[in-house]
Amino acid sequence: ATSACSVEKQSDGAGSGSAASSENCGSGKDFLIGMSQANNAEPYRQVMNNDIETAAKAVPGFTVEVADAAQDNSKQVADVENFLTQKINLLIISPNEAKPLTAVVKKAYDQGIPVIVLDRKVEGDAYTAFIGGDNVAIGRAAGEFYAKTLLPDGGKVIEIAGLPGATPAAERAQGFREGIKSNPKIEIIASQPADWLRDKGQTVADALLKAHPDVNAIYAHNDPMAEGAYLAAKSAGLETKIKFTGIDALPVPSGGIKAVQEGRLAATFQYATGGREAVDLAKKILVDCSKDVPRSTTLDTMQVTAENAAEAYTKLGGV
Amino acid sequence: MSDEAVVTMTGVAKRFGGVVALAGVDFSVRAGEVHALLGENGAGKSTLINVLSGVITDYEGTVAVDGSPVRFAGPAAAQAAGIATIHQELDLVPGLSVAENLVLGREPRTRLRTVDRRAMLRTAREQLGRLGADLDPRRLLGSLRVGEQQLVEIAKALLLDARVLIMDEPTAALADAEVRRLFATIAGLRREGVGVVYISHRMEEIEQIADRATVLRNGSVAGTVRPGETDRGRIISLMVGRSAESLFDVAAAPDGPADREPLLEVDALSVRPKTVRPGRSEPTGVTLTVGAGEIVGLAGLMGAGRTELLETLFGAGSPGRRSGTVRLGGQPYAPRNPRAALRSGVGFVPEDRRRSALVLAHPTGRSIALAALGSLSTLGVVRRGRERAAVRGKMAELAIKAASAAAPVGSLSGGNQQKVIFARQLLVRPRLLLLDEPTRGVDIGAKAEIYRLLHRLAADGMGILLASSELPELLGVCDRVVVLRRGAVAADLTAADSTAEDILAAAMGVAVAGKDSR
Amino acid sequence: MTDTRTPPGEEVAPAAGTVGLRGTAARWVHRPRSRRELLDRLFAVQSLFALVVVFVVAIAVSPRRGGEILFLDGGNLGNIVRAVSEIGIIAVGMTFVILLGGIDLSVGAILGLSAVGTATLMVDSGYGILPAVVVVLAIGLLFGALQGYATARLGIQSFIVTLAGLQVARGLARIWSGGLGIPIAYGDGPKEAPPAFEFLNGSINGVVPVPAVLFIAIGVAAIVVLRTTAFARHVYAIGGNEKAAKLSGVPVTRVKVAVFAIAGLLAAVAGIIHAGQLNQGSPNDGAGYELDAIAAVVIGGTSLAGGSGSMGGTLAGALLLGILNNILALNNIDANVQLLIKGLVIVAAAALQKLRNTVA
Amino acid sequence: MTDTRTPPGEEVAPAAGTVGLRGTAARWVHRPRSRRELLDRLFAVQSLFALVVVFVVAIAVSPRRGGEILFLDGGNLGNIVRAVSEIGIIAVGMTFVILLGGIDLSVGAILGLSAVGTATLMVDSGYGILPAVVVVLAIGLLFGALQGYATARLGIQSFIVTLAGLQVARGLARIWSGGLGIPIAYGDGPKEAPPAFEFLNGSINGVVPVPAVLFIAIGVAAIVVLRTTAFARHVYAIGGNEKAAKLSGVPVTRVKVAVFAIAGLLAAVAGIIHAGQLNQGSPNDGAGYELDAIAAVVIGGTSLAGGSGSMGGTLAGALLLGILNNILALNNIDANVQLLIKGLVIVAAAALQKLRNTVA
Ligand SMILES: Nc1ncnc2c1ncn2[C@@H]1O[C@H](COP(=O)(O)OP(=O)(O)OP(=O)(O)O)[C@@H](O)[C@H]1O
Ligand SMILES: Nc1ncnc2c1ncn2[C@@H]1O[C@H](COP(=O)(O)OP(=O)(O)OP(=O)(O)O)[C@@H](O)[C@H]1O
Ligand SMILES: [Mg+2]
Ligand SMILES: [Mg+2]
Repeated sequence: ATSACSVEKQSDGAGSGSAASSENCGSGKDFLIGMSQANNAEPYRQVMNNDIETAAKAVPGFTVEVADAAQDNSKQVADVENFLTQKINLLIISPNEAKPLTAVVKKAYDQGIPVIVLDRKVEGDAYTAFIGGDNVAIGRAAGEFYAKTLLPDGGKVIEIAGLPGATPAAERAQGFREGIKSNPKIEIIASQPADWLRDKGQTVADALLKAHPDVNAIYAHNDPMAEGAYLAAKSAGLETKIKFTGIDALPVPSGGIKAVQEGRLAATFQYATGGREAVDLAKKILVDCSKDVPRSTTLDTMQVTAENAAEAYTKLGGV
Repeated sequence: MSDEAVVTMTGVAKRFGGVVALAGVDFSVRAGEVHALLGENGAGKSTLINVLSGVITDYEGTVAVDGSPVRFAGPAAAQAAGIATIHQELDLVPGLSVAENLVLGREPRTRLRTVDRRAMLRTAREQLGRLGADLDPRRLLGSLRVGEQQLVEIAKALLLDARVLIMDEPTAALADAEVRRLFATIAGLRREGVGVVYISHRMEEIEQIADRATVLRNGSVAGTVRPGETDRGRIISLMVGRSAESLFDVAAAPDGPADREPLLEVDALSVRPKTVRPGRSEPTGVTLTVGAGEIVGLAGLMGAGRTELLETLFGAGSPGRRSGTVRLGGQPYAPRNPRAALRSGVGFVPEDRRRSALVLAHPTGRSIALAALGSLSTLGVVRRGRERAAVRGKMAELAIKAASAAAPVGSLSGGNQQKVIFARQLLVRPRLLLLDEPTRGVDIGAKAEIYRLLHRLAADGMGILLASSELPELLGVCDRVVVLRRGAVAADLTAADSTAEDILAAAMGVAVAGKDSR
Repeated sequence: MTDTRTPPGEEVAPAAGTVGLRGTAARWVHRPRSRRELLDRLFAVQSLFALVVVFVVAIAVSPRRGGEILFLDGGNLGNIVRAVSEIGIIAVGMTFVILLGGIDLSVGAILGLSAVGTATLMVDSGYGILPAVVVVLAIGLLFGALQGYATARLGIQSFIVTLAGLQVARGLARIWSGGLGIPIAYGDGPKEAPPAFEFLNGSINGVVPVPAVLFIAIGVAAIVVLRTTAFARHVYAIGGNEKAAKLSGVPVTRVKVAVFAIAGLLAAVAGIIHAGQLNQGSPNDGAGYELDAIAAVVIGGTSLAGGSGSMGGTLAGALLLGILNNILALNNIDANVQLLIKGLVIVAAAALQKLRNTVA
Repeated sequence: MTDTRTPPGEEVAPAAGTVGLRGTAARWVHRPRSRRELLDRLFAVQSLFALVVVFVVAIAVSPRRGGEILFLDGGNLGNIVRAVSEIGIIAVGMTFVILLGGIDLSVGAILGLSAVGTATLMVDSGYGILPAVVVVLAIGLLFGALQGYATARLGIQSFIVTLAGLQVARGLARIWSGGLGIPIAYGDGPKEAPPAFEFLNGSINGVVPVPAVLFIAIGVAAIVVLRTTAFARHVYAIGGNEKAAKLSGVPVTRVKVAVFAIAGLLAAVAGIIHAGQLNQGSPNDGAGYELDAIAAVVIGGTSLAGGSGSMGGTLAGALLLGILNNILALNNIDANVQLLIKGLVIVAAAALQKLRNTVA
């Protein structure tokens, strides 16, 4: 049961369910679902959109409209407000940041609109359900992989971090450090941000590899940066000496699973988009009129290595 | 007039890099006198008054007001000390109204510290009225003609109620009537005890109004004279440093064959612009011819449409419908843009050199070669050797004074800048040369050189159409003078048997008996 | 002596026949006085005209639900103004800068810095609202003034100065905040901000959002300043012809410093509002706002060359962009297609603008 | 008559004493001719000078390993040039645009569009290298030319046109790619790109990376073009005084269109290299590259006002930025502090630039 689809139910205290009105549910009706996305420019979020749209197509009566906040908290607030003006039946939101979106999500929820929060929680409990991965856990999983499998005898690790200021970057860093604790011979010798970007990952790794050619592995906060680091190592002739790992494992051609399959990355750790799960939940709320939906679903990560890459790709819906 | 000097400058020196603009000049202005500053282009006149008006702050020597030495930190400080300046280049803000320009930096305030518009407009009307300028102070400055802007500039300086008023070529863009009114104003100021510094290249003006004249030559004082009582030749020789006769051996227009081959034939040319720009007099039914080897003058009052006609002939006029026919060398000629005009062998020297013709920071040599690059390059690559030779040739031919061909055009004196534009046009070997006020702001020596050049070009068979506001120039240089009035031809006169009065009469629409007046 | 150039039937200031006009106070009436001026006036409201067009189109294409035009919904209109309020306030400052002939690329980053400052001071340092606001405004003002000084005194083009300023402000914001957004919780305890600060999130009579009110108030104040003060004349003059302004005794350096200081100050105001609206001060916020603000200014008819333009146009331009964003979103236009449409609208607005200049 | 204004010891065109100077040809030699010109020459290499300074500082502060200066490591130097090659190539096009008196904000987005195009055409549409490259270059050229046309003909400022163009190009890239990067796998099968394309990832003799070679080649070609062609003279003339250029018969519209087309073309070249270097065409790549390119141009001494500057300066400016980025990363400087340092270096370079203009 390592699948990301496995749902871990955590009926936490506020489980009285949603304030969503039930008159508006039932089969055979049309539903407008607003999907407020933080930033389409991140591949992970684009895949999330795609997952939601694909899954929604399979549900008769569902129409999903996606709004892109382009990484701007204010714009995302406006996007949600516009959805409210349009009188959507359900809101799925993947917040850019927690606090700034809390108020507007509450506003929607208080208007009786079921709200499914994806990937990043908002504060308080004014939402119907949360579905997301646990970045600390993912970082920890990666760290444990380093400690036990990748560098059992210890070694030097370079970290290529996400955008400074982004929560996932902080959490993936933190989890990783927890994970490698079990193996004190693993040492993080340098950490530089590359803003989630492949090209920046390459440039940053260029310099870091110069300063530390004896490094054993590079831990990148996402797959594109890991790939960038790989390219840098390749041009330095170090690509076989160094192991690379990423995070995200998107089941798309440009994603990390393919990179593992093709031998560039040693491993990647799935950060599930939760898109399909969200639509399932929406179906339960809107079509099945279910009042009892899980309040919080933490999506497992899946470790993708050469052994299971091909299988993981199809399993996660890759084409 | 008292003998007490209001402003005294002693040993003022200033250099720009390697160029010595002023080499220890003594100069003073007394209350109630008009003190003229004379000199060739580049003699240092503007530099001297820039020191006096606080524009240049890093100079050597001393400036004293009422006997006590001062050192102005900037233009505002000089103004506060009672020194107002009308600068050579028009320095006004096109986006503000006339009134706003007049009070800029000294806006009248209401009790709420906001601008008092009533007071502003009242002042503006008063000031413009003093100059007899018939302008609505609310008009945007940018919509005014150059001459009108010059009047605003003058009014603005008068507004300062200064004790010393500096005028650097205030009449360069003015026609006769305005000049006369300006002189009346100057006379009034002088009675009120204002000291006036007056710079002009027009000797008649100096003789008319100046009490004293200081002649600068190469940054030093060559002498101070009383213009009314001194022979003009002596003043000129002070300016140029040699006898004046050699300058003015410009033979009157060489008489060519009476029936020259017509080069440019304009027949009933009219332009109906797509968008009407106020203040422009587009050509309306203009008919004229310029023969090969002929110099034809274009006369008219301010805004008569000379510039517009030349621009139209060069393909640079207002876009719009044109009617009538123009033939060049017998072929139909209707250039869509300046490029086409140049290709057909027509050159144009525009009237506003800084705005329309030059990039002041670019090297002189490149500026000269710009229009002729096509013939100086092979497959788009400029042939340096050829370019250098061509530039060198033209610089020598026109006696352009520059430190080198690499010196920025902006470092040349006004007259030499004008010659650079000439050189550029001549390099394309035009058949027809259109000139718009080519001697504006050019000193007397350089003017003579330009006239000689024009005659030489004409003798080589070039046709020249010359617009000018200086009647002596038109009568002295041209074979014929075409007078424009509101865009139409008012008269077509033979220069040899016409007088300034004839031209003026035609320009103002007064019929003159016995002349070919329309 | 009559002025034959003036079309008949119009009041003309009595022309001066002789010297001494004193006393013949010409009345300065506020009516159009010639066909040209009429055209001018008409085009002066050109951005307003464009705004109305976009508004009408928005109504026409607005989705309806049960006969109700969603776009016209009171809440929606409030949302629009609230959503543009920050960009709008920045654009007011940007208008001054652009009129001056400059540009300010740093305002978005200053907004981020100010939002962080507001949150940190109130939450971490326990400042009251007033001290926090004052300190943040002072920082914005100072940052802007420094940039103005660099432009005016070192003579470096403002594009470069503020491009560098952008990076510096962003770097400072990240360092100050430790890289993460500082959430603002309200209450009286430690690490809590005064609850009164939440008023930025409220609305007056439950209809008009407070940020919208602030935006409009600042906009109107700016219109008045631009119309009535000598300072504004000096800004136009420097933008139109800096040398002339200098020769006229306009204190060029001082005006430039003041203008960039105003831009910084208003960016700080926007940053405070931003923090209030989002209950958080995030160091990465405001990225790219400068370009939106510039677009609003240009759509509003102010020339990037400096010296000509109006504040009313800027307000109209900001609202136009807000309506555009809103109606595209209401109709669920694909985000990528939205990019295309917005690009084309900006060019169209600028072209319209150009048309005006050619005619006038 | 001698001209006393000319410093002694210099050749001068003989002044006209009498009529008829024809024949007295003054020699126009190409040596430094006065202290002033000497200063000019010295400062002309000012950006080179700054580059050397930064280079030396980098050596001084470089981390060492066993006595070896890491910064000077052959591979590291190669990496630096490779890393700046895309920005550098864009900056070459930007130099033309800025010399013309314009600005191009769209180049980063065109890079993204081109990278997507390259990948899509080769991987999805099965194009060979040459057809794919030609199509992508044509797209970049056309996009730039269109922007040039809008600026030249509609007379809209290039800032606005290209700001809109940025959005349009980005939107197109996202639509074309479906929002996700298109990975480039090499091989002969379907959905695979010709393996030869991987040469962009290689290096010559295992030392000099191919993108670096391309950058240097393009840079040198641009230097030659700018020094020798009539086209370049026209660019300078338009940037210096457009009206004067027009009256001198310079085909202004054509030159403008050509310049923006060149900028678009070079952005497309950079996009192809980008795709090759990263084995992927991602629609979001290249964001903000335009600002880096502008910074390189300005540090290189080209004035944003147009009409003055040099291509050599731009190359030096790009390398300077690359070295700066590299040495900051080699020393593991905090990313936020990096932002501050870069901002200050840009201002310092511009101030140095200004100093030059004041002295000269
Ligand atoms: N900013 C400057 N930089 C370099 N050289 C200058 C500058 N200003 C003036 N010069 C030089 O100083 C000398 C004096 O110039 P100035 O403008 O005072 O002449 P002028 O007598 O006013 O001439 P004109 O009659 O043409 O107006 C000239 O040789 C000119 O080239
Ligand atoms: N209101 C205006 N709008 C646009 N261009 C103008 C305006 N007024 C004048 N111009 C242009 O400015 C230039 C100089 O005009 P100026 O006032 O010197 O007229 P002028 O040369 O005395 O008269 P003429 O038309 O006879 O040449 C000309 O090119 C003229 O067309
Ligand atoms: Mg002068
Ligand atoms: Mg004229």
